[in-house]
Amino acid sequence: MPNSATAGAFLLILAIVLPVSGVLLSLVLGGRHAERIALILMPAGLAVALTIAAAVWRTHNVLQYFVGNWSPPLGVAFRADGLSAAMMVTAAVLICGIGLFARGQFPSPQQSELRAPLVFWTLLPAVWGALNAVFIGGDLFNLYVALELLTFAAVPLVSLDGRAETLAAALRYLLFALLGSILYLLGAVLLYGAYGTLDIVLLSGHIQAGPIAWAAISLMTTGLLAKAALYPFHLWLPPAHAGAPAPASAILSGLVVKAPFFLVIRLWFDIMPRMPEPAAAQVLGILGAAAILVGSVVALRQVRLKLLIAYSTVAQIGYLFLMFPLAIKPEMGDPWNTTAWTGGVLQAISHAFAKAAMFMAAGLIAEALGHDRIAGLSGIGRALPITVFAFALGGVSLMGLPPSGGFVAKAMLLTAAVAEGQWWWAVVVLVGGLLAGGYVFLVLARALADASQPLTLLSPISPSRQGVVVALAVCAVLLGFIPLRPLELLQIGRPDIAVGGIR
Amino acid sequence: MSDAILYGLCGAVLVGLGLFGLIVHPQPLRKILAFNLIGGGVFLLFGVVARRGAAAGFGGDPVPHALIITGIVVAFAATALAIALLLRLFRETGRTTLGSDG
Amino acid sequence: MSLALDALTILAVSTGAFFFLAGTVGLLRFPDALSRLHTLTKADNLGLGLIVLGLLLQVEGPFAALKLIAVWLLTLLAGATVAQLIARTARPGGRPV
Amino acid sequence: MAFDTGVAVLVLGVAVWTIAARDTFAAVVGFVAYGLLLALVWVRLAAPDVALTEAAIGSGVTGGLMLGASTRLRRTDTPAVGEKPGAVLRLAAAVLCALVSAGLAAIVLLFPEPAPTLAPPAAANLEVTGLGNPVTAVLMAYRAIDTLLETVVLLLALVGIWSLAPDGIWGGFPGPRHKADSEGVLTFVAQLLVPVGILVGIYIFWVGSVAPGGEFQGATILAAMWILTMMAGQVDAPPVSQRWLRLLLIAGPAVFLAIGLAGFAMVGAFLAYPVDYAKVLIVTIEIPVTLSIAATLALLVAGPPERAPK
Repeated sequence: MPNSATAGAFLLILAIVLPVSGVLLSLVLGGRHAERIALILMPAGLAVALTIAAAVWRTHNVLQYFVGNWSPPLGVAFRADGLSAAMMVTAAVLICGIGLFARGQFPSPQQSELRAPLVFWTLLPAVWGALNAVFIGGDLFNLYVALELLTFAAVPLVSLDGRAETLAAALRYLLFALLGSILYLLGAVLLYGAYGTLDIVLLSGHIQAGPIAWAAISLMTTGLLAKAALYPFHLWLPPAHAGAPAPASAILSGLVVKAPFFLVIRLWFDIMPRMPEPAAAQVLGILGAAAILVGSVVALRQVRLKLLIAYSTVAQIGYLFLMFPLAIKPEMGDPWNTTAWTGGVLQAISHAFAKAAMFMAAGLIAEALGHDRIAGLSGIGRALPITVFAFALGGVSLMGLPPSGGFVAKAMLLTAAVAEGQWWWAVVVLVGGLLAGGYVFLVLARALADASQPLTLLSPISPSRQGVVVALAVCAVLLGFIPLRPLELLQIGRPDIAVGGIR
Repeated sequence: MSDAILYGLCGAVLVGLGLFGLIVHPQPLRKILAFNLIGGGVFLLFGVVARRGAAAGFGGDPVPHALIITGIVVAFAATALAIALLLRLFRETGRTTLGSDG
Repeated sequence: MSLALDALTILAVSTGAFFFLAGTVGLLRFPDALSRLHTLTKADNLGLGLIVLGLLLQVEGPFAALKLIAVWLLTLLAGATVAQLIARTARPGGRPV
Repeated sequence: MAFDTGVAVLVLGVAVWTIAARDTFAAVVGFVAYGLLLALVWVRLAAPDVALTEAAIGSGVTGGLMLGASTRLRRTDTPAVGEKPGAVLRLAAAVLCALVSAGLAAIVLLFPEPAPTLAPPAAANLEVTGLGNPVTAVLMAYRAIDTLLETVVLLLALVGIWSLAPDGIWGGFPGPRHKADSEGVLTFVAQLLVPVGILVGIYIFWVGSVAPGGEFQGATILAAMWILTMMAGQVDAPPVSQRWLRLLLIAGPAVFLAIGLAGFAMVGAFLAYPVDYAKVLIVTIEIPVTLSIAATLALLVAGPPERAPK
């Protein structure tokens, strides 16, 4: 870890300042300018994310920036390691895709200003900036502010249509998120009380196994789980993600829930790498397994397409947490199982693409039919073949069928489960894959069936929007073709203990 | 037992009390109140940490003090958003609860 | 001289505290909103005035004294206003504020 | 010590009241008292800056907001049968929460001695910032990025509240229109108090660079004065589509960002100030930030647009 700012690290500041300026400008210029500003930001932000990833890859080191030249513990540091860079690129690509898609859903009128478009186009860069701040945050309190930024940007997206049920969903989401934040903050307070710093790198040097550290990590993890909607904190997610407009659902399910998961990784693998706790990791794994089973089974019983996809998110979040029991070794000082770790992260990234594509496909279908009841989907495969194809591609990744990002991720988790002799996780992964296959086929079988009467679409669906959805779904599949070497990006900046290579 | 420890214990109890209210009250307004109660407890614990770190001629560590101020303002913003959502929900449905379980 | 000042301060502050106590007892004991308001505002205004008076004898410099007097006046204003507003809503048939 | 024990017992008492009271309105009144008592605790913990913030925001504005909400929800206060959690769940929750409290209490006793602190480096660098109040130095220099992001958090909360307006009313006036009553007591108070309040607000903000106070506390008082004049019906809340209002709202974060970026040119780092101009630049940021926060807080209280634009 470098102990001063590194060259090129000002890009980290840009990754936050660009979207934040976008929010301010959108608000003051208003109307259709908000949409224009968001569209201008998209390529710029993507370029920044790619440049950061390239810099991390080239230097094979962590990019680090001390804000205002104040070094921690007094100041706040931003750091981008390989994991941050990968997540930032994921977020950037997805935001660009979702933004292009949303132009058809939230068009801004020429003259006047409409509520929903202004709010959406202002909050889109806000979500982006908050995500970037989470991915590069090096200070636990700064991360708290970033999490709140993310919450306040995400909650209004849920109730954008103003219906009573989405208002209730948004309120419930907000209450869970607030509980999560305050528990997270409480843990950070305890860590400051014990070690006098909130900087992640400094903390990882000082932290000792003991009651304070354990209480702090447990509180923070619990808070983050409430925000990530891991079972049994999952109840708020389906109504919120299913009730939001399609582009917002894609942001929420694809990206927003990944931020608290990302921070759990930070806590468990960066702050306390030298004090692994297998028992606690098993608990996370069990919750993950329960999420996979409960989420998948409930998804199978849904009658509405968007709710089915939302319950599938509950299940897919479960996979992320299988990484903890598989990657953390029982003996102190053993290297992690890097395969499991990489598998978990790859699952987060490929699920982001797949789920965003599926939610937007469902949005197009609902726009065309005027409803999203699964029983009434017959014939849509003929009417919107590209959209249904995109949905199927996303489903392939969810099931973990080759070739897809989901396949590689789940294969890595399986390999790790076998290598670690923890075969029961392998069973969970396989059963979860079968159940996912069940609910995806449930939808596809309906969609591809012939309609009893000719289908009339309420509104024509523009090919460009369908193209965006397919492109994102293809990204999820292409992740399966990435050779293993680029995955080493994820290992840049891992503590030495993690060096073990991908087996 | 010093004053700081006394208030620290007070903060610990406040967190538990607020958490209880957040879990058992069905009305969102009471949940929002309970959330603010927890917030007060967490900030109080942070204030105790600050007080224990009194040094360099200051009565307390100024870094936590600044962070608490930031936290109080953020908690207010959260409360305002939650109440606005609740009032709108009430206007739409006439209900003050979230239904099944919230 | 300072001994006399201290004695005066103690006297004034104690009397003020007594009025606060009386006001609080009245708040708890009186039957309806209007008489509760009556005891609360009257006693508190006088009680606070006496306490400020007692403290004025101890301040160093005119600026601090000015601040204390400002505190008293602002509390008077706030108390009177809130009492008015509560009284209007409490009065039977009174128009809501 | 006896005094502190008494205060702590009182704080716990009103907290229990806030949770246990049957009537929501009574619970909210308990919460306001809780906030005021906490402000007293902050003074005892040698944190006057926090005490001011707690009294102004934690108790004052938050309490006012909740009082308003509870009166609007009052008539339908009783929870429907079956929505109250059962005895078993309540007991389980009570046990869980008691364990959390006990654990936290144990940790308070376990904190290391001597306590770690950042007070020495905060004091050592105070001169570089040109400020006299270390809390303001943390907020505006050492950890300025937190404060910058926080101003954006407030803005997003406001956008979120505005997003709750019905579609046809977008761009309209927030909240109900309060009728002016020329003989009303509120009008009288607004006329008398607002000039004084504005003066006090500016003073609290200004003194923040050397003594307890600062932009958040000052801004809250300014916001309260604006709310008072709105409630007295002397001015109406501005329609949310007004360009000047939007400018006022973003002025703080925008100037903050601009001077932060200028730090690249001046000192070579974001949000870094050249030593000779540090105080001038910080005050230059604080003035618009105070105004923006005041406007944002007042509008957060005013709520979403409820009346169509003219």
